[in-house]
Amino acid sequence: MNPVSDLAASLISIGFYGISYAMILYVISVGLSITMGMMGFVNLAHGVFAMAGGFVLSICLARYGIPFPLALAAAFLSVSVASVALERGLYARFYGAGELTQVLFSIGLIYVAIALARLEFGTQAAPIMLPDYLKGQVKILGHDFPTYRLFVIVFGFAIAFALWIAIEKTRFGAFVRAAVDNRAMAQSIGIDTRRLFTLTFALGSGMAALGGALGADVLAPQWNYPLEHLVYFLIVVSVGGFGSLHGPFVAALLIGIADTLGKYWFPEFGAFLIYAATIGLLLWRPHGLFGACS
Amino acid sequence: MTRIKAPGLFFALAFAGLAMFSGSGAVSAQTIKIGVVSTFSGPAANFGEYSVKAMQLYEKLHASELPAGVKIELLVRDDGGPNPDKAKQLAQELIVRDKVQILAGAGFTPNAMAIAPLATQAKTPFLILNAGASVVTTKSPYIARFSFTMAQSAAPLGSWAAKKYKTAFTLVADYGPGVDSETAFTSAYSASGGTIVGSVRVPPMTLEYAPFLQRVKDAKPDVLMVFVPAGKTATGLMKGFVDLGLKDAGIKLVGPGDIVPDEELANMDDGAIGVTTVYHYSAWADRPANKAFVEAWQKEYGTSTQTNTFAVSGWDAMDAIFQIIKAGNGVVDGDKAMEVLKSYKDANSPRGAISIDPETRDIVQNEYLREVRKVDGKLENIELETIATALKDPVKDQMKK
Amino acid sequence: MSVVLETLNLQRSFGALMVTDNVSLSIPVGARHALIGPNGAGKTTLINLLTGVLSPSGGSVRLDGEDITGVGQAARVKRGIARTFQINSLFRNLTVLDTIALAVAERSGIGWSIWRPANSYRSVRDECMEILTRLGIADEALRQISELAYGKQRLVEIAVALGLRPRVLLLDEPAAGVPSMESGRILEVLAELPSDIAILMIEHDMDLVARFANRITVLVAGAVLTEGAPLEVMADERVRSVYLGEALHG
Amino acid sequence: MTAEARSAQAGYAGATRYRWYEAVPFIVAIGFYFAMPDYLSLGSRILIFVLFALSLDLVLGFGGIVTLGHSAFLGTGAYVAGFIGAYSPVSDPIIQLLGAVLAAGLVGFLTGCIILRTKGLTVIMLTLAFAAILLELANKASAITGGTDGLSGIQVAPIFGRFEFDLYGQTGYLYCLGVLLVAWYLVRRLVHSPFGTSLTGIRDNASRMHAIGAPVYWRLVAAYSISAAIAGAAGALLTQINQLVGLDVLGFEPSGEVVVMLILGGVGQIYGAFLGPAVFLVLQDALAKQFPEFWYLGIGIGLLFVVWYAPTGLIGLISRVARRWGRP
Repeated sequence: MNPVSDLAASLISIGFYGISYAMILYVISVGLSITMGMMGFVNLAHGVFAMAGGFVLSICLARYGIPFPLALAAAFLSVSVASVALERGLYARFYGAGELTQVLFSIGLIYVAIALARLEFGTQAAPIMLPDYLKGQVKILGHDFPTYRLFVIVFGFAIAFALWIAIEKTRFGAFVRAAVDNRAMAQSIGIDTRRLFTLTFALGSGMAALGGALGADVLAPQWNYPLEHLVYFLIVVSVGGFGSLHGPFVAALLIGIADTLGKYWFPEFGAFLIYAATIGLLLWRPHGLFGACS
Repeated sequence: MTRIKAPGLFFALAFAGLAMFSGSGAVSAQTIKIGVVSTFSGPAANFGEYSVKAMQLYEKLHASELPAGVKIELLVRDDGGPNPDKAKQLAQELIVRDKVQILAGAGFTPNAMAIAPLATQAKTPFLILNAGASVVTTKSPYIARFSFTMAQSAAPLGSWAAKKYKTAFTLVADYGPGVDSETAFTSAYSASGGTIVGSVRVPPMTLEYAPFLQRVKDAKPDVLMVFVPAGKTATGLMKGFVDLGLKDAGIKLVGPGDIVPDEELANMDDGAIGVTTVYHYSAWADRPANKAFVEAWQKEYGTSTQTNTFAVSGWDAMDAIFQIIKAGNGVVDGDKAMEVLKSYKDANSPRGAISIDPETRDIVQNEYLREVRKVDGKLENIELETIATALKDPVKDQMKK
Repeated sequence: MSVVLETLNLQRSFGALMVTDNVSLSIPVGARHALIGPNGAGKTTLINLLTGVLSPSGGSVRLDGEDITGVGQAARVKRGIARTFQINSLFRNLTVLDTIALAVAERSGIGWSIWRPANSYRSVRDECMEILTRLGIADEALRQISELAYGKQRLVEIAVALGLRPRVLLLDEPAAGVPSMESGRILEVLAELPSDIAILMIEHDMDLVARFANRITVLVAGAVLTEGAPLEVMADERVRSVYLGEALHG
Repeated sequence: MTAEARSAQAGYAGATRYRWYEAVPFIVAIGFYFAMPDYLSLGSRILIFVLFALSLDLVLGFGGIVTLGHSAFLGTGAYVAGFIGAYSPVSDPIIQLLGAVLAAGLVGFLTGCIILRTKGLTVIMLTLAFAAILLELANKASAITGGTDGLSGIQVAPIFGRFEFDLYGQTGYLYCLGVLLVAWYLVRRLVHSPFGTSLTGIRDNASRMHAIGAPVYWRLVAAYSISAAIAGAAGALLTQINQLVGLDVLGFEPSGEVVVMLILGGVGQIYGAFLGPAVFLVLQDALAKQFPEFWYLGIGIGLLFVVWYAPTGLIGLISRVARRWGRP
């Protein structure tokens, strides 16, 4: 027995879990970061979309036996489409409203959503039946890793890359960046911000749904989901700096790994570490790691 | 000048609106009112839902046994979770406004503690349907418990585990029930010659157990005792247990029955197979009384729903309430009702023979060793043996000594 | 004339961008000094450095010959430096009177009073009304800021600064966005200010500058291009080219 | 809101004299005591949340600080009053109350010094984080706080040695009303003072307040500490009425709900803090009874309705309606 290699094995294992947890947080939160940054909308109800994604995945898998990749896509698409209706019908009205109104509005939305979720799905968490090819373990360099967690990590990085391409290299992305930087300016140079907002909102909600579905195996879809995990999403967004694209990625990795390692080494401090770290980080950089410092 | 006149009007309306909600009206003297304060919303909504369903089912099936003309009215109130102030307010209103003769409920210990002084002041019998901290029954002479105490399952589990496994690790949620079961397990396990090689307390709402389970894996115990809240947290733990290879490493997962609730098994995956628990009830127990109970339940609420501990608590409590009503011939007097409760016995409860300890007013019941197995493609809690018969609350027993 | 406010080699950079580049200014008592320059020349940054909103990367600020570079914003106000904002920066939900009273109250040290009702401070109210009368907007005292015409809001901006009884007044484009008819009114107001107040004004309108200032500093790309009497500066070729370019852009 | 209405409230040109409608909440509360003796428990809960919302109004409504962690102070007050009642021989409710007020004020001062260095969303996150840390602390220190089982065995003597807390909650109700009356008077004086006016100025335009030389940071810290102290009083009342403290007082729920209640009622107008909790809790009580399992739906739709039709809260709605009727 070699204590050093034992420790290394433990750390690799923990780090792996930390990263996969981080990817779930990232995919859910990145949409919130963009909508908050661009529209300045304090959307506390972001978790509703993540929950919806999880439920859609669960229904697709359990009730209709739809293959897993299609079910993921269905979660993204259905929630995106539904969110367009919400954005046009409800959110758009509160773009100019103050922070407080937006807080109240989104809390109202959370209440309605969790009540509906409870009526439809009951009080228990929805079961997620993963396909066999995502179950079990994969051996890499002598370590066993759970296949699904590996999938989550790969998927998360792929999403991050795809988003980076979409925002940095496309015309749509250029518009989004312009609108995040300066909404009035974007409008004055002829960008249809109304449509841009709707599209971005749909993308952001769709990402949340995708993250909710991807993470459903860990953060089980249950009716009180939007309130239960709200704080974590907010932490990722605020530490990352809202309006930023890579901010949430780095913040999620930081929080995912720090949280996991912290719990491994100092389990007695429970949830302290993550909050203390958040306070420390925000005092050091009040606008988050990648937030606009104005 | 603008005068803001209407606020006053609105206040008046708001408070006047209250009056409309107060009209429960006069009822015939022969209606026995039972107030249930439990949890029907929030993460623990199962607590109240199952108990009340069982109480209603019992009432429906046994209505003919009541003295002629006597009816039962259940007044159900939601405390929303561990909210002692809310629970107290609801109980107080049930007592002073609705004039309930019997109180039942309390999913959470703090809620039970908040209601206890009211039960004493109003001399209203208060039947505990879930809260499991030992101390609860000492808070009022009008309390009788129909659920369980944490130590009732954890202590026999410890003694049993010590006989089969040399070293143990405990992992519990860092809140009352978790700490109670850790304490009871640890002392019973050590007393029977086992060695605890490590323990960790985790935040109650933990979903990702990898870091904690890695610690367990590092310590290489023979057996891991866990207590975490039922539902997705327990599911998450078992997933992690398999994913991190603890199961393959030959570590045995045991715990109080709360970690594999009957109603949640359908949502758990095969990782739960082999989990061994000690509990006072299983929906799959083959006692005739239980089979009848489950059959009646599924006939009423559908075959997709399971009976569980909350249901059996509600069922037995309703049986006791019927005895109180029958003994008083339709009249409920607090002190007399307590006498009935203290001598309450039922050899034929779905969970086996139970009684109320006249001294502590705590439940006396059997504890069963169970294992999660797959039967016809579904997970079930299969009772293997009765490892404790007519067990009193071990904590109170110890305090006496 | 004794110097009240001066800067020595003042520098400020944002990253690699030098927005204030070795600026040395000296404002004597009673000065009517204008600071001009094209957009982005760093004029507002300079005011922010003088008032302590920003801290300089190098150099120093002196008041009455004393180094105040490290002194905070509030303390500088206490020592007599007041400013107005280029874009109206008022309290939308307060009345004109309250807006000015806030300044007067801070100056007279009652801002911490938490027990006596604000309206019982007669002297504060009287002083506010006196300032408003001087600026000719006493009629508007009880109206909410958000209901006021833009030009009047500019006057309130100045009134707030006057409420601080400044010795040095920094005006950031006091007539910006005001139609030329009304800007005359603002100029009148400025002309009536006590002569012992030193005024540094940022302004684009060369007409206004010519009527107001007895000394002009031209700032380009953060650095002082030239400084001198109005006629002298306006005759300067470099200034003309800068302004011609600006005019073409604008 | 028109200029007249605004100036009638506070400020240097404002009127500080009392208007008849300001007495309405208290008249209603006293009327309630006599008219609905069976509902005093709900009534006390409403009064306590009014007090809590009033404390929040000071920072959120007047100071413009958005917080989702105000339960930190409710909880501190509740636990400190509980500690005094459970572990010291002092069972006098007034002393317990004062102890809670001081402790919560102190915690407010210490955390405020840190939190108020930042702005906007960061403030929200920091308040959340501090409340979460206090909750963890209370959970970990279960030896003295009782953890999730709650802190019990709290001795509360009769008020002034004469009025005992009774089953019907009469004493408790009047006691809460008395404390609320005192707090309301304090807050009203504060809001009408130069300090209060400067808070409004900071809320509307902090950089302007800097420019007129106001010590913005310290003003906010002071307001935050006072608010925390009042929230602590609400916590102490909760403890004394229940003679038990549950961990939930430090949870996210009271923080979130009190914000909802206040915005529902209307921020920055004192009386919104009276109306919001009353409506919210009465609705909750009624809906939870009709549909014990789904009152969230009702509350949610109610909130959306208010946001949609009454963005300035119910008080704003009422004054709009009043104006329309007042000037046909």
